Amino acid sequence: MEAVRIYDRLKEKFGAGILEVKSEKALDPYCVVDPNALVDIARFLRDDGELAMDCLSNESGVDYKDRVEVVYHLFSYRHRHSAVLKVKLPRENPAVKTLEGVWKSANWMEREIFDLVGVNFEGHSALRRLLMPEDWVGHPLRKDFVEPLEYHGIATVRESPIIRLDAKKK
Amino acid sequence: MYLQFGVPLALTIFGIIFVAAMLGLQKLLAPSNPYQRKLTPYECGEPPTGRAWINFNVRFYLIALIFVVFEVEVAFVYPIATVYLDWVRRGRALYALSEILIFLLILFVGLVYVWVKHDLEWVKKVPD
Amino acid sequence: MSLLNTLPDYVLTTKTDELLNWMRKSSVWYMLFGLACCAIELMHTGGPRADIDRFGASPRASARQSDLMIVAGTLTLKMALRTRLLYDQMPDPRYVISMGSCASCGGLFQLAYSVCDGVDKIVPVDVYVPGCPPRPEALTEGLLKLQEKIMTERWLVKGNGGQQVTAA
Amino acid sequence: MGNATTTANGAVAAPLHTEEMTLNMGPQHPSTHGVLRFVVRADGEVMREAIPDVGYLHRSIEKIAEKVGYHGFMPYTDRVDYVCAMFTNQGWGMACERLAGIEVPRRGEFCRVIAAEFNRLASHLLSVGTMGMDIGAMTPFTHALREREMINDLIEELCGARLTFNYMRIGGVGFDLPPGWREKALAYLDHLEPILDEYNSLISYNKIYVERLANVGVITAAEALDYNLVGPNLRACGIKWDIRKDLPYSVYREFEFDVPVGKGEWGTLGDSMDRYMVRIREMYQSIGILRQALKSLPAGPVLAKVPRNFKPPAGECQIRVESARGDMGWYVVSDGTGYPWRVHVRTGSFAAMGMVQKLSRGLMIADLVTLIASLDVIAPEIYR
Repeated sequence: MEAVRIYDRLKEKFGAGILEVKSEKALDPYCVVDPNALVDIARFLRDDGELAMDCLSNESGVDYKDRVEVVYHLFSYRHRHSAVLKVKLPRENPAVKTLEGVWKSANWMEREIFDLVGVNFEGHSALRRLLMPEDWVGHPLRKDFVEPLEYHGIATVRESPIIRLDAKKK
Repeated sequence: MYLQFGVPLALTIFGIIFVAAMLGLQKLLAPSNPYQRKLTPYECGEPPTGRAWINFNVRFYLIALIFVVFEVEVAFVYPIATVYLDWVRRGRALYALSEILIFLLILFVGLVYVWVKHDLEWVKKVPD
Repeated sequence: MSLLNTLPDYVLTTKTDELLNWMRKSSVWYMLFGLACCAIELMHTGGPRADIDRFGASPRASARQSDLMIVAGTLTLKMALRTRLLYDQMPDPRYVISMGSCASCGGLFQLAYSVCDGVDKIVPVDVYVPGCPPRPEALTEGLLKLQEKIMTERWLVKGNGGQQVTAA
Repeated sequence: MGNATTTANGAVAAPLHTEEMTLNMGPQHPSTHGVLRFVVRADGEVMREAIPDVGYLHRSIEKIAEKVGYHGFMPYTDRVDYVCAMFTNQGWGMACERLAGIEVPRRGEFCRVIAAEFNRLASHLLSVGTMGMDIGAMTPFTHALREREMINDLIEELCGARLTFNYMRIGGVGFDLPPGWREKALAYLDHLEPILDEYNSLISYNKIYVERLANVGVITAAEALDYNLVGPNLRACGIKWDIRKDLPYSVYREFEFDVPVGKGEWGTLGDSMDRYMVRIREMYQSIGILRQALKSLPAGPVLAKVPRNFKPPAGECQIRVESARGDMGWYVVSDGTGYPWRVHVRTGSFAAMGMVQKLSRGLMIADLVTLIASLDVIAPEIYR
């Protein structure tokens, strides 16, 4: 089943939940979903016989200038079709409900997005930093992330050896 | 008249000297530089957490006990093996063989008992 | 009452030093400390073809039994604290080979926010092996350079004793 | 603590109060295939749970992608999975080609398939070798490394590097096959096949091997899909799914090869032994593909015309490549400038690591080691 027809089915079923469907001039047509209706849409996508999206194959957090987007790539092994859902969140403290209840693979992907992009997933079983050290400040994959100059006494900048060579020449 | 004990005496003296030399040289020549961070217990790179003195599972003790029993058994078989040829030359081969077999048999019964009572497996199934 | 660095420079003492150094040089045990891509090359160096076991370097699992730490791979900040602890827990006289450009100066990950540029910020390094990843032969040459360095150390004779790392 | 009950045969089965040990299979551990850390809560040898703590090799490759241009990011893709770097190269190349709509010449596609399949052989050899070492048999590791060295020589002759190749470019491949390489590669394949049979009979039907691997870390098909397991781990659970066959990309349509699936011959379906055997059988299939590709290699250029400062049109796309560790998803967002806006890679090991905590309940500590080895988890794939 084509992605666009999947989104039409979603539009019939959820109406207001689907904010926008972008299909022309897009390599992977996607549909923007209302954050509060996300979990029901996801559950419908998984349980519906015709769609049967039984695998959340990829979930990524993207930080744009005015918003933070969480992109869900879903895939169905039975019907071999895929769909892309997007959720647009404000930049300050983005929050969305977790999909861990629907697909368990979301657990680690959401922890990584929380760690790197700073999206807070409500209802997540163990939401803590996945990749960065526990006492790290800030979310590195944000566009306005400033690197700390030192961490536990280890300088994160390495002066270029040429400076040392010039000093030795003098 | 105690001449035949000369060889073991020499061996023990040499043993003691050898061990003393090794430890002594180590004390003299090796650098020793213990400081607090070096003496912390090694935990694959992580700072150690929690106490080490906890009463851990009793299975470790039982498995160690069974191991010691059969280790000592092997230790007793060695001296017999060394003198076994003399007995054969003196024509008392059957006596020597039966001697060692009885010793092994008794311990074999112990092994069967431990096997049947599932003490060799880690998770002991209490036969209820 | 250790005799370390107390005796003057006689034939006997320098020759014992050389004997000591020769024995320690030909049995340098390295710690399995593979972090990233260089770890695979470290395995190949310990593997059947470019075998460094013929130089007496056999892999050890824990820091307690090894006297050489080959930092093979990118050192992230999170790993840097553990590396310092592992270095401290190694028995004296200990050496560090920084294998690969990531361990030596951060390599192609200097742009990264989470990578510590160079292991020499954490531990004193004896030999730097360039390459990304260095070939097994390059690492073997690094080990041979370290063995030459071990031969110049002085134990009985007065002078710079076997690296007294201060209580960090 | 607790009441002492006497069992049928009179033995007093008073529950002995023993505390739970919290062990640390830390970042520096011979069996964790790189810098993984497990906080193991164990009662004696049986584990209550092993909580993975990851992030010791997070080299922020995705942030660097935003600083270096499209062409400059290719060497970084090698470091995403350094054991089979050809697949990450191919993934990045295909993502950019799909973004900009570039057509790769046929010979370039063939060179990509040849290099990738050789790399799959090398990756599986390393995975099978280290599994042998994790179970305690030292010699399989040296056998596997000896074969891997020969593959490294072949690939080094092709692109100059042994591990991080940087062989593929956006729009094709960097170098053509050197003269005489084809015959050398075919000769190597004939040499490898009997050695693989010998290795298989030496190791795979060994009693200790089967005892240590069968019925350990069993994953059912439904769980595998729920946790989004991919590649050999998924095929071992009985699901016949291979991107090269089911969502064919590049020139894989033109080759006949079978997709080996776990059958549960040794224990239950989806245990560690199945995962191991799927990898062994996949090696035979890779040899088959390589033979067909090397024989029917077309002539022609290997690299399409791609401008030096490559600026794909704004947009986003996701492509999936069948790497040695399963289907690797590359999600690239471009905003029309010379630097990608966002790159996200979803790899097989990441999903496999997400499952270890659930699988480890009730296992023995030694079984955790074989579980990690059978899932074939590589540290940088988890952390990127």
